[in-house]
Amino acid sequence: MSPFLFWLFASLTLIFGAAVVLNPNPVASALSLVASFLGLSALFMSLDAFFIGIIQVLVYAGAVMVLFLFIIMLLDLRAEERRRINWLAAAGGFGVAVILLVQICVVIVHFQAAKQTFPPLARPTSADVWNIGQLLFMNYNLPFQVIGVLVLVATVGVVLLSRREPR
Amino acid sequence: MITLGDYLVVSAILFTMGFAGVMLRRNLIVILMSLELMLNAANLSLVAFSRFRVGANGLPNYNGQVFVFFVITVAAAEVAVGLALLVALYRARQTTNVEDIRSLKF
Amino acid sequence: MAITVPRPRLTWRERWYLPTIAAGLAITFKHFKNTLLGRTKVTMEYPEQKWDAHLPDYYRGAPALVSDAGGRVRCVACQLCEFICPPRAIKIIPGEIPPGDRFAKVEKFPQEFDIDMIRCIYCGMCEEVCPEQAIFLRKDYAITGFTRADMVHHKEKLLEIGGVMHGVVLKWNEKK
Amino acid sequence: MDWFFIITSLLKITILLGVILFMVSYAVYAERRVSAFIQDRLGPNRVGPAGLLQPIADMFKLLLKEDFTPRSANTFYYSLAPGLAVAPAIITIAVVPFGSTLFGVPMVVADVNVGIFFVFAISSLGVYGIVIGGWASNSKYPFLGAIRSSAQMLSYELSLGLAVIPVFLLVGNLRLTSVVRYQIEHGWFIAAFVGDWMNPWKWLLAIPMIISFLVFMIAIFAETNRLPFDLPEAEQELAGGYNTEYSSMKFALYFLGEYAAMITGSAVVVTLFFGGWHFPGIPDGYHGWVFGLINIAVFFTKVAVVIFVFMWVRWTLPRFRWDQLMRLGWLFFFEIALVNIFLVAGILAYGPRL
Amino acid sequence: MPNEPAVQMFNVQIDGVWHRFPKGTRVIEACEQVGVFVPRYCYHKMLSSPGNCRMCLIEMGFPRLGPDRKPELGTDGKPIINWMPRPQICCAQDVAEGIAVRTDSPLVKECQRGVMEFLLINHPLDCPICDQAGECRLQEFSVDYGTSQSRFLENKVKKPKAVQVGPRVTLDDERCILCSRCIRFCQEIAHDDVLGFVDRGSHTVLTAHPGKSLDNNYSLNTVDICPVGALTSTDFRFKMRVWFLKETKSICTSCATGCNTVIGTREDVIYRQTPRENDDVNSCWMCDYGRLNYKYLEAEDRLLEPRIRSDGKLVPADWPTAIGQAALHLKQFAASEIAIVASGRMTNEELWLTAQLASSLGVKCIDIVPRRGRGDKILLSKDRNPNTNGVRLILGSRSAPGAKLMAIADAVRSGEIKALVILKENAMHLGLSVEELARLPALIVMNILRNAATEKASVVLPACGFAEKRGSMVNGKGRLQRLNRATRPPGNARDDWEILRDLLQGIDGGDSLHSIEDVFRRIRETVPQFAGLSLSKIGDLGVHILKIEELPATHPSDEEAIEQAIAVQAARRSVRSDLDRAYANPAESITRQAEAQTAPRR
Repeated sequence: MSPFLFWLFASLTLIFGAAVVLNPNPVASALSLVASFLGLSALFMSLDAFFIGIIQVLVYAGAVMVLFLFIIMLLDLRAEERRRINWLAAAGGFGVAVILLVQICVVIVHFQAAKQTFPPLARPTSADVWNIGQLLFMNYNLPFQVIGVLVLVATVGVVLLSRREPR
Repeated sequence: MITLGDYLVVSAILFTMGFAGVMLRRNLIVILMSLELMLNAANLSLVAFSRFRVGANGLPNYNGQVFVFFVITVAAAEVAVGLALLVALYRARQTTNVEDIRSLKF
Repeated sequence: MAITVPRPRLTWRERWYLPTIAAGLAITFKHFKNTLLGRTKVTMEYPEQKWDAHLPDYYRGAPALVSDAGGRVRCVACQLCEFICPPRAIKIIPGEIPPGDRFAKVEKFPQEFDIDMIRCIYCGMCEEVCPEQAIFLRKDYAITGFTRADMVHHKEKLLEIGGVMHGVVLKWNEKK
Repeated sequence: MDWFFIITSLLKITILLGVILFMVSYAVYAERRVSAFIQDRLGPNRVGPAGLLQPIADMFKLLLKEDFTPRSANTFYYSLAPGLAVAPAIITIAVVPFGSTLFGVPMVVADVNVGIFFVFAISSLGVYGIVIGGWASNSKYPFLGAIRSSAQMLSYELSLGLAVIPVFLLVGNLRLTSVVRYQIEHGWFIAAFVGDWMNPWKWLLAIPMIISFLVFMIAIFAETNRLPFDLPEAEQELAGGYNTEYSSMKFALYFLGEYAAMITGSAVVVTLFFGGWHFPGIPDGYHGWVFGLINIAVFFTKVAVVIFVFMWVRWTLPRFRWDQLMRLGWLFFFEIALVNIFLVAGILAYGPRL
Repeated sequence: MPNEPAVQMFNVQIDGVWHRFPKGTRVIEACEQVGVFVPRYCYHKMLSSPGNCRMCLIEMGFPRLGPDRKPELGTDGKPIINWMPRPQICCAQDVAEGIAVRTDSPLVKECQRGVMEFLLINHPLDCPICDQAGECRLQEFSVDYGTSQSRFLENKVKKPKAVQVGPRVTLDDERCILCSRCIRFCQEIAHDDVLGFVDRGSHTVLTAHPGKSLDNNYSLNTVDICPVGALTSTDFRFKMRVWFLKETKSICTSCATGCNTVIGTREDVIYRQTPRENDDVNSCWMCDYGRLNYKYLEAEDRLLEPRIRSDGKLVPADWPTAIGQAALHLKQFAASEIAIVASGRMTNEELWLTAQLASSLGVKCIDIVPRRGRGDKILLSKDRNPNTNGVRLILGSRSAPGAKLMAIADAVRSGEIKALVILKENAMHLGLSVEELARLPALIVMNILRNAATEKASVVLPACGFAEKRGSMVNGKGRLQRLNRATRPPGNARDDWEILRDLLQGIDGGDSLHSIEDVFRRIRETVPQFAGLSLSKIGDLGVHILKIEELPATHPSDEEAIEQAIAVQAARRSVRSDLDRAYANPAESITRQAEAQTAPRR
């Protein structure tokens, strides 16, 4: 992975990530999030996680964010009008976030492995789908099925929630 | 060369952004999006660690990626439920602003 | 009032729709094949081939002013067509025929006679109402122009389309 | 990464892009001719011999039209959207093998190991072009088209994904070149029994594979907004749908995107079910560059036939109603595709190695 | 004999029903009063009845008298009628006691059919080119009472066509049905006996007496009363078919008589003005001078946009700018430095707003331009301002309207007056030179036409003519009458009252008047004569509100001042504009119109 591409996609991810938070318009936020996810997917692929990268695009960009956009448009959410900003709360939230960032960074700095580069792989273009599948169905079979049940429950819940009250 | 730390820092910044979004934004749907940002920041760390731990067979440690797979699945379910809740809320209150939803607040 | 259209209840076999879809595809493919092989009679190649031979006698094309055998423009600017015209396409400015003229006893003639062919709906009311048998709907239908002004038929153009009409009542003759 | 790889890749990309754009413009022409023939008309036959220069004339016409932006539109997204509609459709073709090899170079731009996932992932981004365009126009009908489009694409992506799983159960790999290789060895998936007539398992396998093909094909119709699923741009209801407010080149881009998506869809169908560039009796490119070229020609011929089917269906079937469309997607194709997976899995589990 | 009724009443049976009518009623009028229409051509209620068209033939009868000279009663207790064997004309017959009339018997119908057939024998079938078509009695009765086919195969009699019997009237003898209405009008109403019949039988033609011409000021009334298209207005001839005309009821503003009129317009072009019957004002007539005095509304020199003076030049401006500029000018000067010259041609509403303007500015110097000409005994009044009495009522000045004008002119000349507001008048009527006007620091002109004074103005406000606005006027006899809007003003010109309202608001920012009805309501509160009225209550025929006899006689000194102002106008005649000429002398204006009609419209 060339450093140039890494920084390119990292900055893409971060800039659009910031845009998500800063944009007053929900549609613009959602689109920024899509762009951010695309960058993130590229970062995943730079870590030889092709399957995860593609799943990221397929699930997040292709489905989840379309759902977001759909809901935003359906509810006709407009740009946030300027309300009275509670400066104390805003400063507090921002402060907490900064403290969190500093804390994590301190941890990373003191983490020895963080200074090492990634070791090379034996076969760079390995079929990671097959490997993940192996692991998923062998080692993590139970959690996988639990997840399936969870998704089923979520589906039923969503159907129930979005049904209009019969009048 | 790019080190593990670089990925971790990117992940940390992304996580903090999501966190700040959750803290500062007042629109529920944007809060939900910021939440996704945080989850994905965690995913990035997981994948980075997975790639960092190369096993004896010369392959990455796929446990981390399996975990990311789970996270993505759960996140998709979470978004579906979250948005359904949001729509239900909007139907009841005609708003998605958290400041307007204060029935449990003194 | 709402009309409830009775819908037939379909059997489960019919509800597969696949046979009917296949039948539909077969029909369209048959048409495709026939046209491709030149077996079907296709649309007319319009500018080269024209309708003219097929137009019925009662076809209503562009309205036009006619002259009679004596060379007189039959319109006397009575403006009845202007009055009756549903889309108000006709505009007439009447004038007086000078005393020395061959047709001076008709007294009145259209100084300007414009039909806006963008407005004209080819209804034929002008022809119906005309007391002088001066305006007729001819068979011209390809009325084209590059500007809106082009599409306004002036008196000269109308007379050109109309030409000379034989067999009309000669009302303004000497007997009158 | 050596220079040879980069140069051949760039060459492949350029040529493929050119071919796709050429095919798009002539697909529009073909659409008009096919529709005309089906309706006993002639279609465009004035510009050039048999109207073959019509696409060029159309292009100039669209280029010279006034590029109009509604005053209340969201200008940035309004301009961005047509690009978003075209890009995914064209990017997708990168992973599709359009030939065997030519001078030892594999005729695929990027032979990634998650090939079909890539196709789905990128083509699922195509919905953004439509949704953003409809939303940014700030107009009633485009917006309705956008809403319909997003719901429709989400619904049919499921069937699309599930319908191809049988293919990969058989191949055991997501790589599209592997799919083609498997079909060369074991017969095309649409008719696996060809060449192995006496094997009852292959006959049994043909049933779920044909179902899989039908579901996939129908889902592609829905994904590319082709009739009978063109609800996002239903002229009679939505006055053109998401592209109502667009004109000139922006409109042309939408048009381009729609046809590029159709071509890509056809290419994927050909690759997954019709053996890609393979035709029985024709050896692949390792046996000489002539065969390599023939392979490419075979592939594009197959694509053209599938495109014809797209058009044929469009001018035959009427449009579905919105609720029918959604019910069909969720309550019919989704289940069929699921059951189909179990069928194939069962055959694989209890049958001999196929 | 006090018990006897003033007018003797007679019992008359019409179509089997008995009615009572006063003595002297003509049978045709009696029929009309009970709603039975008898067709007629020669009869006109304002004229004598010669009975020469025979269209009004009816069956008539008298009660059978018994030996005792009393009517014999039938079994139903009603008198038995002795019907005359031949039909009678009902226009020349006055009602008498016991007379009976049948208007729809088979005999009557047969007579009507016969008369129509005879009338149509020589009448050309040239309705398509006849201007009367659409309001032609011959056309109408031919449909109602005639037959649908002609049995006449012989050649029709040829007669002179397009004869100019007068400067404004064209005669087509072939169409004439010899009803003699026009002849009688000239004799009885206009007192100018110029028309008559010559030759006999089928060859009888109408003509002007040798050496005479139908050129009196009422000649166009003959066109109105001609039941067919024989007499047509040379001015209106071949211009527009009558069925296109939108008819707006209005009044003539050319003199103080205020004849009621109908203005015929199509697509904002006035094609003709015809009198409207009002027995209290103008009967059925109006003079040619007033009738044709509308063409200046379409003149070339109409003011079409507001203009303001900027860097010494008049430049076009939009309305708010022009009004703002005018208000600014007026606010700069002291009340004693401003003079307002209003017009006797303005409506009451406009005059009231002018008075408000004057009072809000504190202006005392305000008057109108007096305007006089030769009157006649018929309709034309000596006072050529249509609303002098309105000025009297609303401006409420002590002196007679117009008496102060010369004083204002002198004040302008001496420089006492620095701002002059001229409303709907030519400033040249003040007798000032163009240079003297140009010297004024502020000259605000609201007018219809461009003239020498508007070119020197600092603000020009284009206004509406009489046919383009609504409003009310008080005529010379004290009758309040209403103007209605027939056309839209050309260009950017605006309704006068709106201009004045905006100007008023620009000066004192006062309360808003949203419609002309609001203005009238305010007049109602301030002027006692208007009490209880509204624009709609005035009605089409007007309301008498002012007793002229009770007005104080004009003071001799005022009279002298007015005469002086008239003299100034007369002196200006060598330099006046066309419009002024039109108002100055009817005869001249009519000649001018006769010349103008050969020129193309617009």
